[in-house]
Amino acid sequence: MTKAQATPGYDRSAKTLVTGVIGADTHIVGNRILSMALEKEGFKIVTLGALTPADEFVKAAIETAADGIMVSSLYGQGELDCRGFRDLCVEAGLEDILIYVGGNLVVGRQDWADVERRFLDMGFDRAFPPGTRTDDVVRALDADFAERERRSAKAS
Amino acid sequence: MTKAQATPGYDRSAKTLVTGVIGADTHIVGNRILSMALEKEGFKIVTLGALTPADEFVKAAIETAADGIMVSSLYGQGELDCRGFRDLCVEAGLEDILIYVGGNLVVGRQDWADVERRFLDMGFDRAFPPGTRTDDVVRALDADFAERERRSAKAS
Amino acid sequence: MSAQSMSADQRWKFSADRIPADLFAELRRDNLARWPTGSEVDVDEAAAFHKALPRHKQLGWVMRRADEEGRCLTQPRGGFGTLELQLELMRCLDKEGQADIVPTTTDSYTRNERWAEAEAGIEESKKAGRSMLNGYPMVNYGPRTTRRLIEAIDKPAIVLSGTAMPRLTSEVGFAAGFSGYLGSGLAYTTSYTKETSIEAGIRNYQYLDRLAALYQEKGVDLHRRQPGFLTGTNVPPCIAILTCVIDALLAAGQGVRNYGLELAQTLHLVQDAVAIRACRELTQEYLAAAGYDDVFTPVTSLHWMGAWPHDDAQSQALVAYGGTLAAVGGAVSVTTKSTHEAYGIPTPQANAEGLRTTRMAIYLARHIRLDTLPEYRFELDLVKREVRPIMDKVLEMGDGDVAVGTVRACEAGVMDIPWSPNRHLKCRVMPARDADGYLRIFDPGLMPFDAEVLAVHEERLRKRAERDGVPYDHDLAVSSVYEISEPLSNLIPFPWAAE
Amino acid sequence: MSAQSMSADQRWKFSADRIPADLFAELRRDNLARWPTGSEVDVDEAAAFHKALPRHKQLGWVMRRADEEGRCLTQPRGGFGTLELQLELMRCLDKEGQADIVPTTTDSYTRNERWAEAEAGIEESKKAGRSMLNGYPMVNYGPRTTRRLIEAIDKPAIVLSGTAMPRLTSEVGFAAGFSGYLGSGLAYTTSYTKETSIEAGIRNYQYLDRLAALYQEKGVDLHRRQPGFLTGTNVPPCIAILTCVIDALLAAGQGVRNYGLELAQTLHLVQDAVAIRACRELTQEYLAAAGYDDVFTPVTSLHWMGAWPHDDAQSQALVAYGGTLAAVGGAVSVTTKSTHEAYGIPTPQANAEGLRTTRMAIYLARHIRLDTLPEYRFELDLVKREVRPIMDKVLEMGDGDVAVGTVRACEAGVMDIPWSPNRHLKCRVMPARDADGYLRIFDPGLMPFDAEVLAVHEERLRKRAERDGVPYDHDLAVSSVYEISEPLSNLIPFPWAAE
Ligand code: B12
Ligand code: B12
Repeated sequence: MTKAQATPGYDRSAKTLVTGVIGADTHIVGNRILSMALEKEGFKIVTLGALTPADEFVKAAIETAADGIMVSSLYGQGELDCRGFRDLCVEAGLEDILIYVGGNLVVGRQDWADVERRFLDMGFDRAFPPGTRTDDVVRALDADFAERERRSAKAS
Repeated sequence: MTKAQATPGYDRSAKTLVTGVIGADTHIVGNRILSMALEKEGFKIVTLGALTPADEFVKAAIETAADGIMVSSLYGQGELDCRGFRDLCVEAGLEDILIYVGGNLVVGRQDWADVERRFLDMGFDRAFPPGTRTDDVVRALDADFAERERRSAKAS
Repeated sequence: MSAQSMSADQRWKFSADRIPADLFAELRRDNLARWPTGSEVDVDEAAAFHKALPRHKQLGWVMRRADEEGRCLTQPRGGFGTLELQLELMRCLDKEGQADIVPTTTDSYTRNERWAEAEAGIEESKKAGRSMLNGYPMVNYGPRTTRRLIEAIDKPAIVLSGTAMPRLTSEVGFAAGFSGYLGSGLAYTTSYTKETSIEAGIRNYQYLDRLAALYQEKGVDLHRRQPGFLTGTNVPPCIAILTCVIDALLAAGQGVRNYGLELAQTLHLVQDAVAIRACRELTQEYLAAAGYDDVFTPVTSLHWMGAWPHDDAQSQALVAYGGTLAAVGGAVSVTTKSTHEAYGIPTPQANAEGLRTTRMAIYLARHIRLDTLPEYRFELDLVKREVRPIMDKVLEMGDGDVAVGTVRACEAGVMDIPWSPNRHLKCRVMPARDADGYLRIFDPGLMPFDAEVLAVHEERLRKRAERDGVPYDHDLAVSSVYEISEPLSNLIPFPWAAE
Repeated sequence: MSAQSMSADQRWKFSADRIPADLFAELRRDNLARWPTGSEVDVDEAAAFHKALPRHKQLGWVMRRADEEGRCLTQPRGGFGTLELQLELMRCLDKEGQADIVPTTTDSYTRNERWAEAEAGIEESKKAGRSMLNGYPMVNYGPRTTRRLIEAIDKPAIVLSGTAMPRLTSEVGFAAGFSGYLGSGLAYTTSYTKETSIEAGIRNYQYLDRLAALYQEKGVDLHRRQPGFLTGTNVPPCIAILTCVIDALLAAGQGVRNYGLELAQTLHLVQDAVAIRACRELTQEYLAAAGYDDVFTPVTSLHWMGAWPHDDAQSQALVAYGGTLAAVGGAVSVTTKSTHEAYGIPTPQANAEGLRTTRMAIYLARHIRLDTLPEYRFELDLVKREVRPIMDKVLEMGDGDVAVGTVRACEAGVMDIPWSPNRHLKCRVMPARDADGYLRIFDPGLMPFDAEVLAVHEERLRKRAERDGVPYDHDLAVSSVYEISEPLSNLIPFPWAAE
């Protein structure tokens, strides 16, 4: 495994991420490994584990003033479970929270570009295909958080 | 293996068939098994073996007053080797001789309907795909010889 | 739920004992009332239907016969969200796949008894023209409609429903004519639930086992089966076998006499062969000790249950080897996967191909047996030494009652399962692959393994850490989760390439 | 051909002795004059080119290193009719297939020294936009152009040219930078020719081996290799091993020191593992007896060489098992096939997939060894008892000269090969598969096997005839030719289906 960048250009330890597996999905292994890896890389992690309803993600994010939500869905019903997830966040006042989704998001082997578009249309900031390694996730978080810092620095 | 028809409606022992593998092709196994099977079913068989040039088939057919020629080609270069085979027969005065070709007739995995058409266009009476079993060959010979007997009975 | 139902459940004292007939009748009435299709269930009518099926469509008979004849049957998994898609799938698996046993996997809403959501999923699937559910919503369709699946095939059929809540699905499945049913109290509760207690899960499967026994009383030899794969993630044979023994004892307690044991492949030819034999022997050993000498316990081997590679060619090797391992190990059946495994639920065609590849692999290896290999004998002895102290402790903790003992052992970490989502387990045991390709225990958690046995595991794992030049730590376990899914260029690169 | 050439050939007395340097120089001059590209060959320049290659592109070094490190390398076959297609193929096999050794198969005209026809085939292929030749016409392109193939890949390359007439192709191949060359006098003459005498075939390969030795003198450790597959049709290990021993003795006589031995898989896990070990041990035994103690003889295992099934899924199992068998047997390399085998020459992509499936299978089985299995030890002893009496007789018939002895033994039927097209063999020996999946000898023809040994073969084959309910006759052999290519519905049907 290649190490993720060491100096991301922002303070990882100031970022809180909520992780969990959405819906009636019990696939915990990848989510747990991801949580462990993100923690090791310096993020604050709030783990909700398997079988987590969408609203519990949002509740936990509010309670912990989280900066991002990492939604796993492996079992194929993610397309049903994730509908309206961004709306839930917005309704709860989390307009700007970073939301990622990853795993085996749909039923069967479908064209990834197509699947990705569907999930971005649902309001996820990024969607990750099956087989994604934790380093790539860290790199994406670094890019997005650094970009946000720059933007808010400019804005202020 | 299902047995070929027992009473073909003509006398198999009156039919002589020349068998061989055309060109620089050494694949003898299938041709030998085919020859053995045809012999067992009652045909007279003249075996030329592997590595047989096209003109040797024709020569043997004339010498033995054969009723048919069974050309095997497995190694992929059959398309080159079999060009003009019917013409050779015609030139030698064997206008009506039955000629079959079988094996892996072309290089690579190609659409069989397409391959078959190419070999029929070359003047073969029938072409057989890879995996052909001897019973199917006997059935085809029976059909063709019986049909010829009927035709010549009508003609006379 | 009515007050009546609460009280039948409440009056049912938790133990390994057989549920009394009258109490069971009450439990069934309450259960069947939970969804409209429950009213279609009529056990007598269903038993008559089963008995009218030709023997080769009755999985109980087929498993016994395969075992007698030394065969290794093939079975895929598979379920789609509508009856039409499911019919097509099962016909394809039967004909194109030449499956000996045809499955119906239920969707995850059904497994969680969220039938209203499943109903919506059916509608969505019909609209979308593709399956939006990851399985067949059996309860929603109900037994009468579902029977069309049984009629569409010429093989026995099995319900696959990974859940701790099988009460209604099993009623519907058996009534529809399914003669096999996969699932068990300890295994599925620990693999498929987060909050459900081990007690609740065991109870639910006691219900199902008691139901199977009811059919048995009526002369129908249904095949119940235990899913030894658990979390599918590097579960070492000893832990899978412990689960098999426990769940088999629980099932036997309810009167089940035809009980299959599943084992996920470790992908080690010797370890898997040993595991298959040890599983059956140990289960019979503990059944006999508990006074059951007539339970038929054939072993089913499962294609690799961990993460698969994202390369069809690599996956083909896993599929084929899955047949080899099952055949060499003498499994009575093998449950197959396909080259689509890493991506998503396979198409019927990919599924059928996986079956045929496996079948050919079985044909090729059907004569091979390794029982006389010294390494085999060493491992057979080792795995028995792993299982017995823990199993004995489980029974001891329940004062001889395996149901009670299991709950207590899980709480205490005496019985533990790696990578489980369930909160009622310690989930501290941690497996990893050793230098010779065996799955070993890196961290036993609180499981009371023999010190000598653990020393063997540690020695082998240290050998691997040394060979790989990595520290002897928890990462051995994490990298073992990824291992089989790694691209070949990581697994065996051309060794001497230019820099 | 000039009178001069006739006379060099005539002055070359047939024996196992090394060709004297001056005579060999004359032979070479005559040989290179047979086609224009021969003039491009310059051994000193070529030797310098070889030595300048990185070690990992030199097959001699790579085979030695793989053997030391206990690796099993992968190699496909493959050749197309034009340079452009061949470049693309080799790049694909190197990169997409992750082949450790990259091949160039020549076309059948080239193999039969019909270079004019090959020239026409190149033109036809260019016109048709697809390959009309079944391989790469190496002599027509010549060494200079062909060197582009070597430069296009980052692996060692081997020439595959199934022929009894390799003189010019080997000159061109080595000069182009190929560091491996497959083929041998006894094996290829009996598998690829009808009229060619065994003597002529042996001579031609003595030339090639002497050429390899010339490079060795110049410090280039080329890998020569013997193709033990023969007719690819159920060749039992003893016969393949006999051929390996004979051809290895002939090569050693010419000065070859890096000589691979190939063995076609029987598809029996134990028989193949035994064969791989026995082949190397017996070859070393006879080499040592002949005074050669420094010949490196790694064994290569070949994916099933008989007829393949017409179903990709079934073929996948053969491909994967091919990797398993090679790894378990401890072969130093494995030569792969693809799911297209039954149909025709595979596409580069199908070929690459076959390589990756095999590679994964090797990874999975790399730890497995069966040497301590009693069945293995029985078979190892048996195969040695099969080989020794015949090999000793061959040497005796030549009064110690293996070249002469081989020719006489073939004439007499003492050395025999099943299903050969060659007229200088008796071709009476006839193999068949037994009840346990071993290839056995149904009819020994005139081969002087021990009576006790033959009794074992007969007993096993009678067991099969009994099991299958067929007579104990020649059809056992014919049905064994078809067996592996049969559809699954013939091999293992669902056993209890409705009528
Ligand atoms: C192990 C496994 C199981 C185990 C799960 C054990 C557990 N408690 O976790 C068991 C056996 C219990 C199981 C059950 C089921 N499974 Co399952 N399972 C797998 C399998 C083989 C491996 C998953 C895994 O652990 N991978 C290893 C980890 C490390 O990788 P990962 O999970 O992909 O996570 C990584 C990345 O995806 C990424 N990632 C994950 N989440 C997120 C989130 C974000 C935000 C980001 C950025 C990245 C990210 O990072 C992780 C670390 O690298 C996969 C197939 C495969 N991949 O080979 C099927 C698979 C996921 N399962 C599948 C199915 C259908 C099921 C069942 C419904 C079916 C059944 N027949 O029983 C049930 C589900 C029940 C339920 N209610 O959820 C399907 C999903 C189908 C689809 N999407 O079309 C798959 C793809 C298999 C298949 N082809 O059919 N399964
Ligand atoms: C065994 C074999 C060999 C053996 C042959 C031994 C021998 N002396 O016979 C060996 C190893 C020597 C060999 C060599 C080569 N082979 Co080869 N070989 C095969 C293989 C694996 C099986 C053939 C066989 O014996 N089948 C069993 C018999 C019973 O079946 P059959 O031959 O098909 O015959 C039956 C039917 O086709 C039919 N039939 C046959 N002839 C006829 C004729 C008529 C008129 C009719 C009606 C029916 C009919 O009836 C027969 C009985 O049922 C096939 C692939 C396969 N099929 O799996 C490749 C194959 C034929 N070989 C092939 C090639 C390329 C070669 C080589 C050029 C390559 C090489 N790399 O060395 C050389 C050829 C050299 C040469 N000059 O000919 C290719 C042909 C490619 C193509 N057409 O595109 C194949 C398809 C493999 C592949 N996919 O690459 N081969």
